[in-house]
Amino acid sequence: MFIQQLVNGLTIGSTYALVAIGFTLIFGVLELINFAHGSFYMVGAYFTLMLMLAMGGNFVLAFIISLALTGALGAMMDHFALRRIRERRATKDAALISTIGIATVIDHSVLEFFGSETKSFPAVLNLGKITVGNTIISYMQILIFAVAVILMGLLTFILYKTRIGKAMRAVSQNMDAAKLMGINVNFVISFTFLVASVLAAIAGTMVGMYYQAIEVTMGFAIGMKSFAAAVLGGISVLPGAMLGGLIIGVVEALGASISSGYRDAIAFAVLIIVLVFKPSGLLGKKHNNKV
Amino acid sequence: MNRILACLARNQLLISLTVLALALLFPLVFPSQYSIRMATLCGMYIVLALSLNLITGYTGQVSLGHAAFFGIGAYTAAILATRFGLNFLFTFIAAAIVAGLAAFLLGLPTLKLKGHYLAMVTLGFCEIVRLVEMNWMGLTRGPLGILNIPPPSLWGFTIDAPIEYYYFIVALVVLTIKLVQNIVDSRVGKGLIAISEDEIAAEAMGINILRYKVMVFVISAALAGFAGAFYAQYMSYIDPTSFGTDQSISIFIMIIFGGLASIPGTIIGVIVLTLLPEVLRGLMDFRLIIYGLILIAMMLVKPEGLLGNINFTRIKKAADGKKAGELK
Amino acid sequence: MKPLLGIERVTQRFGGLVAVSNVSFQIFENEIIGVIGPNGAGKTTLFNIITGIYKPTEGKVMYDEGNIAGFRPHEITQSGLARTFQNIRLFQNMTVLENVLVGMHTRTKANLFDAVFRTGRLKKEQLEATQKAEYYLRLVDLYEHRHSAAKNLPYGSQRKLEIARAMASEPRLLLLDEPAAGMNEQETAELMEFIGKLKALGYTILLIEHDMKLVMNICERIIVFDHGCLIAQGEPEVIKKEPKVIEAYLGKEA
Amino acid sequence: GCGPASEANNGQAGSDKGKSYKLAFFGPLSGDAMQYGVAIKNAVELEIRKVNDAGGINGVPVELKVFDDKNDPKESVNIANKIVSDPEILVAIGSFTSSCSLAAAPVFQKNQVPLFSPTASHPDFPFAGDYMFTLAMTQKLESKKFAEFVIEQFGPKKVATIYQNTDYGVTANDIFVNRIKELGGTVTGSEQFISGQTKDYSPLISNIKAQQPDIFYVIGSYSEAAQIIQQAKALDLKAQYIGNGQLIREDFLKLAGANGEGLVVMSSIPVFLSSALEHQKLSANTEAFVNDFKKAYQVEADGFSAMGYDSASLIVDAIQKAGADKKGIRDALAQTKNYAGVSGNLSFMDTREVERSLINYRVKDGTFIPYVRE
Amino acid sequence: MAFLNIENLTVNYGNIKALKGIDIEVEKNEIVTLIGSNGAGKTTTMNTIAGLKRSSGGRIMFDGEDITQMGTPQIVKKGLTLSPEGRQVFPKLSVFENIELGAYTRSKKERDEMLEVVYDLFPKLKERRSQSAGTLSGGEQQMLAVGRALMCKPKLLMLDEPSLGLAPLIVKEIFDLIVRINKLGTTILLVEQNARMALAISQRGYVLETGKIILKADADYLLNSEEVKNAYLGGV
Ligand SMILES: Nc1ncnc2c1ncn2[C@@H]1O[C@H](COP(=O)(O)OP(=O)(O)OP(=O)(O)O)[C@@H](O)[C@H]1O
Ligand SMILES: Nc1ncnc2c1ncn2[C@@H]1O[C@H](COP(=O)(O)OP(=O)(O)OP(=O)(O)O)[C@@H](O)[C@H]1O
Ligand SMILES: CC(C)C[C@H](N)C(=O)O
Ligand SMILES: [Mg+2]
Ligand SMILES: [Mg+2]
Repeated sequence: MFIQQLVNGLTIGSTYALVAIGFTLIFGVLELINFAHGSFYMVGAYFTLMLMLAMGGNFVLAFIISLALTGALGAMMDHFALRRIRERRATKDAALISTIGIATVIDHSVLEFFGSETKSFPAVLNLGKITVGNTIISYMQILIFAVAVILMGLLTFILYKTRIGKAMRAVSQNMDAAKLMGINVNFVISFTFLVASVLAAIAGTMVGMYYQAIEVTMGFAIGMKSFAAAVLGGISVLPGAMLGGLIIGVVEALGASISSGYRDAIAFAVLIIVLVFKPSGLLGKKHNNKV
Repeated sequence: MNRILACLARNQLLISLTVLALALLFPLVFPSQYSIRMATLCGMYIVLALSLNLITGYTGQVSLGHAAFFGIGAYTAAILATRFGLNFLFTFIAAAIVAGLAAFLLGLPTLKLKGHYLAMVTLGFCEIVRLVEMNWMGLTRGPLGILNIPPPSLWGFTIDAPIEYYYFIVALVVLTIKLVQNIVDSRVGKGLIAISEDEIAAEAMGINILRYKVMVFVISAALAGFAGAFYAQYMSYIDPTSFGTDQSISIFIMIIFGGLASIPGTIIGVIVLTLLPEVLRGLMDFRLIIYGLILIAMMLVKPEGLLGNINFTRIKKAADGKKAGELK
Repeated sequence: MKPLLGIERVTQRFGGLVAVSNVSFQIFENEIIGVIGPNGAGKTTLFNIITGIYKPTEGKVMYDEGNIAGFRPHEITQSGLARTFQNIRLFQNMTVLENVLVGMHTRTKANLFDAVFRTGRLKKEQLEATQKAEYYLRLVDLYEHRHSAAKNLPYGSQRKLEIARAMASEPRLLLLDEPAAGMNEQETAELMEFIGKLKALGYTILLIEHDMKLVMNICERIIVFDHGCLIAQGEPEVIKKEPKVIEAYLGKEA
Repeated sequence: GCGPASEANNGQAGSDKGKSYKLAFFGPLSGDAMQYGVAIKNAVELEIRKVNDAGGINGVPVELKVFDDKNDPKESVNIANKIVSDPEILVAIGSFTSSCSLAAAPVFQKNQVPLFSPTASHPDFPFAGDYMFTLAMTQKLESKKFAEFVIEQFGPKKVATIYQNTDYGVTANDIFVNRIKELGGTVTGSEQFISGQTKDYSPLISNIKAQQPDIFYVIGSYSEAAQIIQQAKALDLKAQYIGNGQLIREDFLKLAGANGEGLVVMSSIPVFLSSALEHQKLSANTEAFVNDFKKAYQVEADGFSAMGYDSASLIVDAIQKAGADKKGIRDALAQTKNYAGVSGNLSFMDTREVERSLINYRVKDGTFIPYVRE
Repeated sequence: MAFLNIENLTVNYGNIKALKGIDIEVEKNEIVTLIGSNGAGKTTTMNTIAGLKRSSGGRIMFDGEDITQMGTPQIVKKGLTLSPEGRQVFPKLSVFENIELGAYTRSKKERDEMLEVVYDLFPKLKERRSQSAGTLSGGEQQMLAVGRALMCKPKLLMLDEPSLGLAPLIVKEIFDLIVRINKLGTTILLVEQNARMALAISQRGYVLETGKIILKADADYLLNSEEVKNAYLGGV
């Protein structure tokens, strides 16, 4: 039973981690809480499902087109809604409100087009499950976990080892200086949004497949949890997002098995307590800004 | 433009009095229950937004959990009024005290956190409070909410008619504005703004940062608790759904939209954002899409908010200074 | 005579790096002391220790006979020390005047109660504070700009504003971290004169500077750092000729 | 989405200036319960259209004001205030859930405006005041009957429940669980979830699984129940799954897929799904309603819309008797006895609620069929 | 036409006119110094040339091309780079990563080449290559800023107060370095408070006062002009 709850928790946690990674990416580059991230996650899942239904069940093609569309949407969001704010050197709060506006527009457009009812997501991958003693683990759970780990690794590689990754990190700290290095700041940021949105779409589709259902509101709740996960792990540290997601998931599952009503409260309480003792999150580096 | 602002700045008192007069005359011009109700809710949101502005606008600490204190106030008042039949002096003051106390307990260990870490903590706190409201059936009746909360009454006089509520909230708004204005204009207020600008420098100027932050957090929460008490007794019904993170975020949007650290900005921001969905009601299902687009457009055109970056006191001083210079 | 400030065997480590290593020295009332040394020698770190930004790994900071090592910065300011920052840290969006008013924080008393009820005490104090602030601004020649936002001042003026802000807390000991950086020679000369005036007003001053003309002209005593260690200390004439200092810092011709 | 939720002003009523009987409808027309709300609204509009086409009530047309409360109680309080501030509105129909109806109730009661909910089943609702009516059998009766049915069919077994943390869910669960215990069954545990918060029920299901119940009762909306059942199956929770009337929708079958197979659904409201209709005989007026509804909206009517339709009909009748007099309408409504509604035979008890008999179903081969003991 | 040719450049900050129509020419392989007191507009000039600040009038030509409307990254790619006032290092990146980013527009080979040169010049940076730049001392950050600007092997290097906060020994080294890279074919535009040393290595100089060029002459002339001495060189 405990082991089963652990497995449950790790699965929920992997879905949080999956979303948190994209969230963290935007945060790391722009120090921006992207409130629209959950909406991209939702819209990615909708694109995949709707395209698949429209194309007679060709999942792979639908998935690829969905990633492209969601990614493009993310880059467009930056281009049309955020770039100008940035160029006017406005506060981060303005950009944050803008992302809330974008989330509202996306959510309600989807609502308008597809309705608010839960949509069933056909079981595309029928992978089956394994039973170990009393514990049941489905291959889909393992897949979600694996994808989260792989994406985290891939992104860490991009951020730390590639040219554009280094540019991303530079942009986050000083835009003027980054321009002086010859970095095309707007391109780098739009690209970051593109990557983050693609990640969101992957997560949305995977989670949709796992629960075999998607709905318009799916982004909000998970958005909040993945924000919590990112912060718990130490914002802008990718492995932190992963770790934070898993911890929140496990705490939540174990908490739910004690008191289901307070399940989220327990997860958030743990988060607050951790931050009191470790103000920059579990893996976050304490930056004693030299004066 | 600058001249207009200077003119506005110089006639602050006159303008304030005009606005107040307009507010007082409002129900006579728009007597429908609906408009009075909208105006009353606007007033309540102004109190909430001004209180959030104290901690987020002036002190620079992003709080995404303001609805928690609003809710704590509302529940405190509702429980005291329904269970013990206490009059509104007690319910309102108790609401403010309990909310302030909660802020103290939360703030003391967490207000040392920076930026988004604090945002997350406050957001999480809001969620925890909502879940307590949702699950502590014995105290809050959980999702059933508290019904039939009596209207505020004192010494036999009961605030009952919509118009009485309206004047009551106008009075609360005036008090809140005065309170915030006085704090901001004082030495304490300067300290708060300094903290929002540069914590290390502020500390080096001898400001006890944590104490100031906790203090202003408590005041801000107490005001929100006050607004909560009003809400509970005005609505006569409360349930946990009114105090969730979405509510926190919409208060947050209001203060950014109006302009951080600006009292007139906050007031205008609240009014615009409260009325906007009503005005757009004709667009039916599209109205929230339009609402979102307006938020985005606003941030593109004026990212600092409607009246952000406009400090009337400073403009006035500068204008006065210039005038004095001309005389010389 | 008792020292105003006594640094006793202070060490500061950052991970493996020893930024300040077992340093001791004393400062007496109404002295002007210069701190010099190569880049990264530990001068600013020393200031950070004295003003409570860092808690030293080892050692004591005796001020007025008490050990203030590990006190919070605001407590230290309260007790009569004030500083400027090497990397300017003004309240960028506040006006020049407001910056100085914040500097007076420890010397004004109005509390929340006074603020909320706008008591007579508050009004009186506010008036006095403004007058005093304007006095400081006249001292550094920024009175004309008192209503512009600090961030709009040019670099050199920002430095002067930092000094005015530090003075506003009425410190006994003023710590200036590279006050002349970003000033041309003419402005530096003016600054020297100004610091001389401060001494006449009774301030004790500890300053870090790389401008040797300034240091050699106005400091009564100079302390030299290298690699976290105090390698020499004495009067300018002596320091100028000290081979260790020439090698590590001044270079041959200076 | 669904057609525009316009403020319907049907027929040629406009020509007769100012003279009309005004009614209000409010319910969830957007948000998570929108499907239910829209169906009810459509049925109400259907009836009013019919009345107006036939010349109105004694020649006076009926006008309907429609409001969307998004299944948010505070929104319904707002709407209630808006409604009562218009003295011409005689009766309000709404809302769908108990939470919204309960929140709005005091406003109507205080202003002496009858509030007629087609579906609110919280036992407290009728007690909010004598101007409150509901066409649902309240939980006090319904959930009790569910429990009795379970014990009768499956014997005094081990029962576990999972329920939605709302007014409706909490009471439905409490009453059901207590009755089971009274009847000698064991309740191994009850898990609650908060709607919209998460889609992952596995921790709760794992808990339940560890209790090894024989019967697993799910109280939630059709989409939540579909998810819960799917996840329970994935975790190999072996038990008889049961649910209630909310689940009787095509969409539930679609979402639940093969996992729905074998589910037993207890209901106090009728079902008109074509799959179920094959096995059922309807009364003439019910059949007419089902056909009209389908013609008007191209979707099948459900039990909730039937209740909405009946609400409107009863109110029209009452206005016929009492005219534009709120108190009179209230009194006339309270008199309702043995009314042959499309959702069944309706009589208000003293508490202005109705009693209904259970109609139970089983999911078989992807359709609902009337339940027979196996 | 000169290598860098600025005509009638005006720049505003809101209502403040920071530059009121200035003309500057820098010939290929020259070192030109811009002096002026506090707030004269030196930094504004540099930032505008680099594209960080938009001009409100006038024209900037570089290497025969109009760069007035170009974005900073494009200008940098053309071979014009700025070591900005106030250092502007990337505080959370390591020293090495900062330097490496300096060569963002260059090939890996060129990067490695220049890395040697910069490390050679500032051994301190090599020693601290994995420390995060934000924790360097003021002077160390200044070295980093200059080193980073060198990394892209610019055709024209603009330095805004490169000696700020540096110890006397290092100041000398910096000026030696400027001469050295100039000899290797890099044109230099310099803003310095240390006007004496700056003019000593320059061919020509401009004096900027409240947004206007008030004097333009050979460096030797400026060094000996009484007017300049009194206003900027501390009167000696
Ligand atoms: N917070 C910190 N973390 C790590 N290293 C630090 C930190 N603060 C200072 N250092 C290191 O300690 C050394 C001393 O720095 P400090 O700022 O005191 O030098 P300084 O003497 O003021 O130099 P400068 O004249 O260049 O300003 C430097 O090598 C610096 O890199
Ligand atoms: N962001 C800004 N907003 C408004 N005014 C500004 C801004 N930046 C600079 N200024 C003004 O523009 C003028 C020129 O400033 P600039 O920084 O170019 O001077 P500078 O010659 O570099 O001075 P310093 O030697 O102090 O660095 C000054 O009057 C300054 O106040
Ligand atoms: C949830 C629905 C079945 C409506 C339910 N009867 C209620 O009272 O809330
Ligand atoms: Mg230093
Ligand atoms: Mg400059």
